Amino acid sequence: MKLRVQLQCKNLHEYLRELSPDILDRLYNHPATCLAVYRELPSLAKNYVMRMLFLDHPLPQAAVALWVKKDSQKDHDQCVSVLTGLRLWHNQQLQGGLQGIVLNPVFKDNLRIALLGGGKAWADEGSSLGPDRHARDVESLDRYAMERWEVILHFMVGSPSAAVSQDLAQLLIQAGLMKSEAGDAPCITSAGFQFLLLDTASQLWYITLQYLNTVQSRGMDLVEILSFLFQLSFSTLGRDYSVEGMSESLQTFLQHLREFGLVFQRKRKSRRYYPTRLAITLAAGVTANSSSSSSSSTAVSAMSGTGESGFIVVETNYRVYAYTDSELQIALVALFSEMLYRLSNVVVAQVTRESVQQAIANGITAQQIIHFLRTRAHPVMLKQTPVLPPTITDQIRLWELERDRLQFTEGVLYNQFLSQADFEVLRDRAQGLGVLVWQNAPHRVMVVTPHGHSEVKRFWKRQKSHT
Amino acid sequence: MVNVLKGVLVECDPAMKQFLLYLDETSALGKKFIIQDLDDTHVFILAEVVPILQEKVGELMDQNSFPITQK
Amino acid sequence: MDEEPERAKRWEGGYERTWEVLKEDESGSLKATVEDILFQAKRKRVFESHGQVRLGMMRHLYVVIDSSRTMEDQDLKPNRLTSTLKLMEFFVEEYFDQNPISQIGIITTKNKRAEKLTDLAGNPKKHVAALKKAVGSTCLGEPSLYNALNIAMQTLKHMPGHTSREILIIFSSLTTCDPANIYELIKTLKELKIRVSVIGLSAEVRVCTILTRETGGSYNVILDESHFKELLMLHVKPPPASSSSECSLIRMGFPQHIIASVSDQDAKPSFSMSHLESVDEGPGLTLGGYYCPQCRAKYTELPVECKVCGLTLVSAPHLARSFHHLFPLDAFQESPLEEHTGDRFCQACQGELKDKSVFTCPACSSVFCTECDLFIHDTLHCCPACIHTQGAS
Amino acid sequence: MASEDEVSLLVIVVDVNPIWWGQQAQREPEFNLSKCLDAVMVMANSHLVMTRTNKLAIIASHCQESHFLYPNKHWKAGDVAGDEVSSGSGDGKYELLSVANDLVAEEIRNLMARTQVKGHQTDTLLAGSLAKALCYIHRVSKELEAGQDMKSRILVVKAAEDCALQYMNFMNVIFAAQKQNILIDACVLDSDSGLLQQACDITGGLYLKIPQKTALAQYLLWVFLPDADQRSQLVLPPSVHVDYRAACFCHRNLIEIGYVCSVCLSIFCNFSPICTTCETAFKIPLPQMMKPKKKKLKTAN
Repeated sequence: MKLRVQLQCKNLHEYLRELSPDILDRLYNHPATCLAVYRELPSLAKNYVMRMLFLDHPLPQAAVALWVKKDSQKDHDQCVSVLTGLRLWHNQQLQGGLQGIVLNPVFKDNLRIALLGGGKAWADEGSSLGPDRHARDVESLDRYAMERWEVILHFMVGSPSAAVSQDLAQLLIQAGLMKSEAGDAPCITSAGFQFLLLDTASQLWYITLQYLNTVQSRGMDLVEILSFLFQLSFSTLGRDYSVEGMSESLQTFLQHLREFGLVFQRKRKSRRYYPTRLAITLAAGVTANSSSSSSSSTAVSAMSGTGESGFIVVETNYRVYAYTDSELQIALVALFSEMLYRLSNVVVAQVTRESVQQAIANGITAQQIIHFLRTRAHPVMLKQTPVLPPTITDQIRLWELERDRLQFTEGVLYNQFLSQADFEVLRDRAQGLGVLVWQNAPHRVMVVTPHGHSEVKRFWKRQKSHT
Repeated sequence: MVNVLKGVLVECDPAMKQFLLYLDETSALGKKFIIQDLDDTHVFILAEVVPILQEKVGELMDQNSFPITQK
Repeated sequence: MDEEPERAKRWEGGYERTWEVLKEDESGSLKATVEDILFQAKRKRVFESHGQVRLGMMRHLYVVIDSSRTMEDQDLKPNRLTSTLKLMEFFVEEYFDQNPISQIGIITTKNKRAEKLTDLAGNPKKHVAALKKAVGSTCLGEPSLYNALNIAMQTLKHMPGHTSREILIIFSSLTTCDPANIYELIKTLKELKIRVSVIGLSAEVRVCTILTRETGGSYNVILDESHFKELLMLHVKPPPASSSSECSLIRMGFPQHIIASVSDQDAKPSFSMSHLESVDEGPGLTLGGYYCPQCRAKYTELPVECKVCGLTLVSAPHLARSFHHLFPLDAFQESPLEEHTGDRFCQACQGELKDKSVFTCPACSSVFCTECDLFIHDTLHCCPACIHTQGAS
Repeated sequence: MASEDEVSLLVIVVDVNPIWWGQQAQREPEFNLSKCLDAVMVMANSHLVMTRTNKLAIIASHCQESHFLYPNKHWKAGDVAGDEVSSGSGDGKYELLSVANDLVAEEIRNLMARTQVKGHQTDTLLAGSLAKALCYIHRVSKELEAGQDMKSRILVVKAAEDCALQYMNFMNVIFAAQKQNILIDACVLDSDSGLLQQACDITGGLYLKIPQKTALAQYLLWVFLPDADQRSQLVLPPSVHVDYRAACFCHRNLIEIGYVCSVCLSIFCNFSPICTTCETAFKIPLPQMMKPKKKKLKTAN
């Protein structure tokens, strides 16, 4: 049975929630992380934080509950769970015995610093080094970042010209985006295809997450790396920063970022570096969840300076016009469409049932195809609502559903019960264990999952011996 | 006494189920594969036929589709 | 009256060489001239300021919508009726936005009859609801200009002399079925100082030409949907008052809004007077409201004419909304950017001056960009720089 | 989570009337202009950090001019490092914010330095500042990228008294804002402002006269920071009772029943035969007792 591998991209909160409380608390020691975490909160929670930011005393829980109107209670509960989950909010006993709420003091102090100043500087400014003789302007940084990133993508689709370091190749394999048979050059997996269809910001965030997972095994400090990453994402484009005072492991990290195109450093030993737009939009990819359809196009439009602006026009007759000369982009379009013509600056392709089915067989979902088309839509397309013709998006989804006419679940069938009571006892037991897949009381039939089977069987044996 | 059988639970729309019953009756997959017909939308089948069954369904869909685009 | 007006028809005029406007530049591109034309279009003012002309600020307008068979034509999408009703909804909203103390009524004519869709009233909601409902109605037979005008006239002739009496006809048919001599009716309309304007959807019709000429209205035939909208919007602005119209001081009430808090023990919900007529508008019991200063009748919305004592109730902002018609902002002088010396930034939006022309306010000689010039004249109605000097003086 | 496609623009208009603030410094030395600006900057920073797409403008409303404190017209995002000698953060503050704050501080210093108070110019030119704010919002909305959409609001921090002379311009600004769907919020430090009450009521914004000036920053963060979407969820101060009575043109009295000129809509508290605004001579009125207008007309004919 072939299970489709769905590329899962966690957002920042999901990632942070899995960290241990100890690491979380240490993370909040840096204003940049506090700012990044704050920015990803639900908007209502942001207001909660702001309201409590300048209060030194805990607030009674009952008072906080009265902040929202009655019909928004659900949003309130959700905010509370997010804030508590991220350890931004502590419960504290008030003097009168009431339950009170107070902001995490470390978080509070550092967010205040980020907002109002104080504390020590985030990083050494390049200005301490004097003006750079080889200063870079914004355009050249954008160009550089895009080139670096495209090399990685080219490497994934196996362009012969693209070469990456051993480290990076290893990372791609670990991330499950590529696989390598012993000795062979690595080749792309179905997850890799899905990865290619994401927008740049999401791709970046996905890789970063994978990188973070390996941080500890590299002997680096996760907190240090994360703080630096967030600091980078809040820095100013076109400005140089100094590597002075960076630890050994941060220096290594910087070299990796250099390979991703997140920072520009003229030479390995240069004393200064420039963050690129990729680094700054990193935080934008955090919200753009791979599965959400309404996901932002701003992440892409923010990249417009890098020549990444929309270039695809989709017509209702299933034709796709891609105004690009990038081999990579053309290859991506070809993943789910049939190429018709190729001109110097444009390719014409046709979305057909076969081509979409082929893509789906490769593990790409309809949602991902639509997302790809949507985020790379030509500015002309962006002016209309909805951006993509509904006939096309609906049909792509229908083509996907076509494959899902049958749903298979492995299981073990129990039938021929002698009495309704017997059936009910066993069914309730299976339900209690959470292994019941399906049941039909009048016919006395039920299906349980294969791994639940042994437990249910044992229970049944015991049940029989009792009676 | 309770009877226990291993297999795969298939959930589908009633039309698809009729197609499965037809495949079973005509032994199009080389043998009978339905263990038990459960209800309108569920059947329980042999695990080993799943890949070939998917292929058959794909074929059926191919037969039933017509090109909506012209080149 | 029978004399043909001395007006050249379009087809009688010279041959218009529309393509000659377009000129290629050195590289053979049309881009520059096309952009120039677009720029001019942007600048085009639909409305030239009336200056010191007296305006009829309190208007009573009946809109007659032709619902005859011809409204089913599909030259406007999806058909003439739907398109017209859609535009009318927008028109009603705009009308009350610009003429807050005026009233409007809607009449439809089909199958040789005319009937009132809504009575003259000052609340846009009712009209919009009626228009929405009318979308589903069928178009039948021939319209009757006479009957429609007659119905409108019966009401309008009772309106006080200081208000304007207007009829706007949206006429799609090329024929009309009249029970009596329409020229007699036109004479009566003229005597009653009712101004009739017509927007034709098909072609010019002679009876309309005479009707509008005699009563002092305007007559236009649409070119396309956007032109239709433009013509309709011309009727949003208050027309100049005819010299013979009376002037008077009108007694008006400015009721305060009284909010009764729920915690207040004495507060009891009460019915609003405006709910007396319409039963279908849901429960009329509310806590607060506007109380007529003369008779203490309660209303939930303004403006309204008190049902008990007949006093017109308005709020001060309603009157203020009309002020910009009375004190229109002078047009700014256009001059090329090259001639402009001094700060290269728009005084209003702080943007860089990039367009070919800049605009100078004649009063305070501040410079503005094209976008701001349009925005200031269309929406803001006051010069952002002049306010600073006015307030200080 | 708020969609990233939506830009939220906040324009803060701060009343920096030098006369009022001069008096205030004597009345309550613990709350002066720089304290107020600090609070406004806290608010501004909080808005900017909310999301990446949030935009900000601050206008100082003076009694001689309206001055953009941020963004400066000569300053463009992106080339901060370029010409200015790094004003960047020497401390742990978010760089974007420290640049903005320094700019605001610099501009307000410039503005105050060139102030020459002349005796008769004592009113804050609030209507002018709002008009500029609207033009700015209009420009920003035109500059948006395709597919983006923008919500804007204006927050007025008001100190000095209303100026009756500005009434007409003020109303024009309010109606323009209403048409463009721009909220006007008002945070009033001293005496209630009838004009702002109307502005907030008509545009759907919040009006709050703060009871404690020193807590300005907290009031701003609690009440005015949430945008329109969140306001529908939060419990906020109730709308104020707005006085919509008109002031007559002759004595500036608030009246409940008055006479309105049919030509120019001037309001008078008593009947007079000639309109003082447009000099129209009126017909002699009929006794008001004959109430229905229709009858009135008939007798006139």
